[in-house]
Amino acid sequence: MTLARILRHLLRYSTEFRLGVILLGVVAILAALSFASPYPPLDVYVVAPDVPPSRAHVFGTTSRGQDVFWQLTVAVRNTLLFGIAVAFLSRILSLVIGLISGYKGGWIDRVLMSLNDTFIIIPLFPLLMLFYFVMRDSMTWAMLALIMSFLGWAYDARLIRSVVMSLKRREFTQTGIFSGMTTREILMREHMPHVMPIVFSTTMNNINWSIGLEVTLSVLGFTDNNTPTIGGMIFWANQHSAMVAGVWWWIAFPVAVVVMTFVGLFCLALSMNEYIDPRSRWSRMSGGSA
Amino acid sequence: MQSTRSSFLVAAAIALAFLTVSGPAAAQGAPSNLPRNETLILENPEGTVENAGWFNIWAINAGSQSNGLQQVALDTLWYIDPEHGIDGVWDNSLAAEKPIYNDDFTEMTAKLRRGIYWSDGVEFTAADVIYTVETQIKNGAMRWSAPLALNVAKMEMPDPYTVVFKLKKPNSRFHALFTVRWDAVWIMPKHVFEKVEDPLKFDFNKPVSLGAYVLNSYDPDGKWYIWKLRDDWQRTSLGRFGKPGPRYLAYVDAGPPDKRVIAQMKHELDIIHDVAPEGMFALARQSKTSHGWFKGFPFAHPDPTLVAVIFNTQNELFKNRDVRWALALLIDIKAVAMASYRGAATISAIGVPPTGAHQETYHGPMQDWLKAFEIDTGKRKIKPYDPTIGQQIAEMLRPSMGEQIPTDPKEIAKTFGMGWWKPDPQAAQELLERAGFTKRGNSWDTPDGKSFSVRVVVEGEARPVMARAGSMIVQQWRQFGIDAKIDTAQGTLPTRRSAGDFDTMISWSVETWGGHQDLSFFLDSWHSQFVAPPGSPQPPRNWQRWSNPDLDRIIEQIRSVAFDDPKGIGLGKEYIKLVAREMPTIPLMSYNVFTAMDETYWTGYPSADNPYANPVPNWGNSRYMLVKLKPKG
Amino acid sequence: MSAPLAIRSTPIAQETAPRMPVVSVEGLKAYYRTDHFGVKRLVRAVDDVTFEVRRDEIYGLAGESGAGKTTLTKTLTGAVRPPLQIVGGTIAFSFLPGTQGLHCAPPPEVSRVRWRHLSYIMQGSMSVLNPVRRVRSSFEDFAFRHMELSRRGFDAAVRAHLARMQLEPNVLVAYPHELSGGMRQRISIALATICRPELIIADEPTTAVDVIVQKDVLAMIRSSQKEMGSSVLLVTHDMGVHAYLSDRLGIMHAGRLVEEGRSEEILARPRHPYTRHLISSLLRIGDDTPRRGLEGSPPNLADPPPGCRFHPRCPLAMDVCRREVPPFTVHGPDHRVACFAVTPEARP
Amino acid sequence: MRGYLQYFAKRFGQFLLVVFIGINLAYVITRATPIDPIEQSIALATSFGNSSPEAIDAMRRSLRELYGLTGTPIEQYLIFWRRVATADFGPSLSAFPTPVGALIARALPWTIGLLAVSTLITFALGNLLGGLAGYYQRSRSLKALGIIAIGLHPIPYYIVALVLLIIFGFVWPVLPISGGAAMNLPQGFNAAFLGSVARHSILPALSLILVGLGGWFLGMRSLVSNIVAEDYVVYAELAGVERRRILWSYVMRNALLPQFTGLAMALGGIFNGAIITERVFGYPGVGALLVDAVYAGDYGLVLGVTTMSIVSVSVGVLVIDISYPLLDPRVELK
Repeated sequence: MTLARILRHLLRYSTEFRLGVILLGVVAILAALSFASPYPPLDVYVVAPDVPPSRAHVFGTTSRGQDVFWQLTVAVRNTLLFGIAVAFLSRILSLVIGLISGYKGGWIDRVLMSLNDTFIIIPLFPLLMLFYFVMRDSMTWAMLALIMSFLGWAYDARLIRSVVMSLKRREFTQTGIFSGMTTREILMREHMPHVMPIVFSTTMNNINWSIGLEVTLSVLGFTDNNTPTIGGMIFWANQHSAMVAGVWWWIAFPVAVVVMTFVGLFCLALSMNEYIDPRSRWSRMSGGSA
Repeated sequence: MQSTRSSFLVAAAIALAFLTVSGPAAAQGAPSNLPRNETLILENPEGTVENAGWFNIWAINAGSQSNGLQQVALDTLWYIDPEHGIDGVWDNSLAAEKPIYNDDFTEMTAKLRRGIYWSDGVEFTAADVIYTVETQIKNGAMRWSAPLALNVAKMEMPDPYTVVFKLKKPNSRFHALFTVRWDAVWIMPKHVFEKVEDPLKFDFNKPVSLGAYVLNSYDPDGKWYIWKLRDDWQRTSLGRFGKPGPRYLAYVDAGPPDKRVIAQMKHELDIIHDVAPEGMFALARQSKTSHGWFKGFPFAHPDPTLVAVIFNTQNELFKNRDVRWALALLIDIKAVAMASYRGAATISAIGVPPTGAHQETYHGPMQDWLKAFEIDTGKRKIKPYDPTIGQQIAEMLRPSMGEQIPTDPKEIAKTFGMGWWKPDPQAAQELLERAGFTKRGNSWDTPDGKSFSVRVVVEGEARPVMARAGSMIVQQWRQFGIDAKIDTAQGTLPTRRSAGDFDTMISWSVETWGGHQDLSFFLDSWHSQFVAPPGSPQPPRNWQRWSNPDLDRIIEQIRSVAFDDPKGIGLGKEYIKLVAREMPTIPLMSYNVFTAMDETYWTGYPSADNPYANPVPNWGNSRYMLVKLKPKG
Repeated sequence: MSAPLAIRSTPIAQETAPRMPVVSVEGLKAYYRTDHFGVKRLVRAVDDVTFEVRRDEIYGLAGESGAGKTTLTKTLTGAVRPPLQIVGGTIAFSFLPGTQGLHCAPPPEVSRVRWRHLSYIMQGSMSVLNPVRRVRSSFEDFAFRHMELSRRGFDAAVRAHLARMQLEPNVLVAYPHELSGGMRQRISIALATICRPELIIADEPTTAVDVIVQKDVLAMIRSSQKEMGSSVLLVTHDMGVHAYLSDRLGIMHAGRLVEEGRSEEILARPRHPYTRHLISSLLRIGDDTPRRGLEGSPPNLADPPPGCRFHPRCPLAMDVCRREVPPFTVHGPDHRVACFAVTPEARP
Repeated sequence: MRGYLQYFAKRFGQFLLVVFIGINLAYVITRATPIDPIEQSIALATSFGNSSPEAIDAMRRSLRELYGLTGTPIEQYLIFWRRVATADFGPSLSAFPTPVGALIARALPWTIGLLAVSTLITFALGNLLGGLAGYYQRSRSLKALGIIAIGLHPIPYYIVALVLLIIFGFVWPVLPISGGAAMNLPQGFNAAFLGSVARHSILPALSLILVGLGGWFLGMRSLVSNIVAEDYVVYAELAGVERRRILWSYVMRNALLPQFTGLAMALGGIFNGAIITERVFGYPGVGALLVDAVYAGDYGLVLGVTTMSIVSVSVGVLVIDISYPLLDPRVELK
């Protein structure tokens, strides 16, 4: 079953998946709209400040004289791009390590996995904060993405490994070996199709993870705020005491959108897991021992 | 399903537990067990004090300073009020009279008050003063060791109430060391410290107090300190002004701005040190009892501190005056005032803060010179000064703020400042071109053909208004075609500032006494003798690392005239004219602090109408407000 | 019978005649309705099956895997969870009067009956013991509430029972993973028999164990059955096992019963072609290597072939077989066959 | 028993590796920090007051030797490891001469208390409800809980904390939003203080719990929905073992094992949460301490806190790992 077909099925039959697609769809549309934004994203005092949501400004305006809606579109775009970048890079790491250690086993596996567990266990937030203070203004959006993907591969590598381990015992692997395929071929031709779904769901979770950290870091002012992101918006809102000043729309809408994103991504991951976990499927098929 | 039900019982139980402990609203602000109407709760902007149990202020940064220690427990010879003072700007505190210098300023005599006692009943005498100086000279790494060691040759004590300082070299400002402007050399209790073998490792807990209050209790986690009025408060220097109102003072970590506002709305925080303008507005809107230094807009107290765009004049690009001026002419101060303070800024075109006595002394008298002032763009001469900008800001705000905005021009000048340079992109372009810069398409190239990019360093969260001013200026430069970027330094600012690791920076290199016209407080450190070579750390406060022979001449002359000598004003004006021509920093506005005071329990706070003291609660000078505070009703 | 066990057969058992059935199944239909991500399927796992298990007999149910044996046992034991559904038919237990089977009996009844009157030896008994509990607690969980005994009394009873089963008492303190497969199997049999139930359903009790163990496991079932006079429904594809144990034998194919009769009768003179195939493939007890001879595999029950479900593989298939479902015809006492090809007269 | 020893040895080795890598990472990064503690101190000492330039230079010289920022990198590295070994991180630079150890010791109880309580509640509640939801799959209320869990689980700590802050600090101000206890209460085991501590810890704990709950809930739910299909559960049901017994001793008990190892994996993340939460709620724990230390460029303190957190998190993991066999008798064979 190819990933595409799986997705089609999920879309048709899984409520979570549909919900996720809808939520993310909205978010994606927002992000896309950013290209139509009438205001340069970094400029302040381009509109009247502190205007509550109205026909002119759907989500109101900030105390910095920015239109929340248009600011949000750019912020969402950057935040999503960030998450995707991190996910993509860390995917490469976790795939390579997961496949190799899962398939090779032996001491390679042991070494890789203990390294892996180390990265899972170490509390990353202190490290990230240190990184920020080392990098200062060279801690750009891209730099942060790089660092986070370097830190964020471990958990998923473990998952992928476990999948491969189970695949190894299936006979097609054996036949593959007998028919003299190389490790690479077996991994690519035989295992990839089975690994893809889990990669998909871990990607969703990983995007969540990285966006979560990005938001947190930038809200605390630990990132380069020349790139507007959702965290950055909330950061500026706090800087202007938006909460107590009653400019609730400046915090409410970014939070709402970011929550939509999180829940959306998570739903996708969840439904995919439901789908690929053979046992849960099996137990659906025949509620009990068949 | 039984089990489900039971599980919900569990959940419910936990929820219940939460609510029971939650009980009535009680944030940290309210000391549960002190008479609230006898307690004044102030914010200590230091936040949480990690080393809470350390009170030895003479060891550098070992513990807290503004947790009440320097405000109400310590004392020294003189105070200069940044405002007008209770009876005059100058106050003889532990000293009985002003400092007495000999003709060549190589000797200073201080006469001390009698009948001042430490909180443990020991009398304060010249011996304490001498011990303070000797101990710090002896131990190199104490807070004031260096300046004392550099100045003091020897001391004499003709009688227990007189100290004679023999100086190593002439210094007409030696007394400044013992004159409180925020802080000064605090006097040590000889009878306590002489018993400890290493004064650097001594925590001085619990502190013996020379001020009107003694430590009552403190939080080992460093979030609050509570001080209690001494029964023998008459035997302290503050006693001259009558009994202080509050019996208890609580200096607390009030958390981030939002929480401070919330706390004061709940009347659990009487004095907020500073909040974002919006916070102040919210308070003014929602809490009838809260007000700022100005009863209405712009609320904030202008500190005698001049916020400016500081160039790193050792950076090739900014060595050229034309470039500095060009960048100045690209700033629309009105927009900056809006962006940073929402208009609640007091602007200044010249190199002294528009606060305290300075507007009468400097800004006012120099208006005519400024109006006439010309700069040559190479193509033409222009008069950059626009005296009406303060006025314009007022008009701009009037629609939204209504009658809060004064109409009397004098009031407007006091509130929003007088004039500033009017934006003139044309002139800027001419100046840049004369400096060898070239405009390609929409962006500028430096003389050596690189794209003209300027990083503007701001501290960030710690000083939000400056961060905002910075981002507005960046925007204005960007729109002119300069590749300008904001650079938030957060905690690294002090290091980068002294290392000269910046192109431009929003900070301050001008601080004055405020109440007194003498400028030596900051100006002396601008002398070229102190400018560090690129790369090596620059001592405060000449962060712009700017040196100029004319400036050196002015500084040397100031050193040779007495503190109160009116000649000082003339020299001050010369300095102002010089920096106006040279523009080593672009002065923007005074550092206005949104100190919010709540009158639910206390009245009689200092204010623009009754400017007898500085309400900003981390200043040593803020102690004077205590004697004027009266319990409400 | 000098066993310390307090349990004697219940009043119901008392007044019923010796030959009266312990359970009689009437036209039972049990289907799977699955819908996984849109793939809708209706599997006719058990389709119109009728038979009875009499008192004090071992009734064998034979047929290759996928014939619906397991589903049948599930319905009998009341393990009917979606997607499995009882579409029609009745199951009458002697000890559970007035109900149509466990799946529709009131819960208190069900828990009264289970293990006390009806116990179960599950397929793959390797994994039927909770891996993180000691064997003793399994015995307590399963049997304690049924035998009105003090903890100590119960303990003694369990030990006595184990002894009768030639099991060391120290298995009680072991964890399942510490025991060999055969050991676990025998323990599960001990577990199934400790309450001396009227009916024991044994589903492939010997598939997962090696030949040696098989032998004494079978012996064990036989002896405890004889000793307790209870009935056993023995479900396995292994004709050898049936030859060794079963009194009567029912052959299932593709969800239907195709032949039924005394074991020796059927083993000696199988009528239904499918039965013949099974027998011919019988080599010796314990051997369950893939059968040769008959090609093709059991039909897909999602859409079974019309008429006789065996006809695609049947050497004797005729037109009628493709159209109609063959009815049972009687071939001497207790012997019935559902096939058009074999008539009572026809003697091969 | 030998099996157990091997198992233990493996776990312990992993523990050492984690600590080693983690601490080195921290050390390297910290060393690269641009902040110069000397300048930081001087800036603090002179930011407001009067001070003459020559004086500053003198101050700079004396501070440098006072702080002992001397020696080659290698020397410093070795010194550092000796300090880790002896758990003595020398004096804090931002609170000189107070030892870093003292500062951490002051903050640690708060964080540990907060974490222990919230983690316990989260783990217990999440697994309880999740297990029930997996067992009684038809229960409406539990389905609803599942949806809530899905909604809350992916949201980062900061957002949840912020929302709680807004709700309980501002919209409906019934709970203290900052500090660890009310003012002017002597610390100690007296009802007033403990009560106040409890009250102040509600919001921080709640934010940790709300975020954490979902993960355990969902994990446990799917685990249980698999385990109910296991032979030994089905068999027990067919044997008519009481549902309660099946639920607790068969389903929950067995599903809990993987969750327990999951807890070990999660500790690091939970600690991150604590840092953020402490910062949002001004809670006097190590998280807040760390942030302050980083701002102040206090090498000693930053290293101390980071090392301490890495070590204690790994210890937590180790404890879970080595106590695991007590729960799962099979582990010795692994």
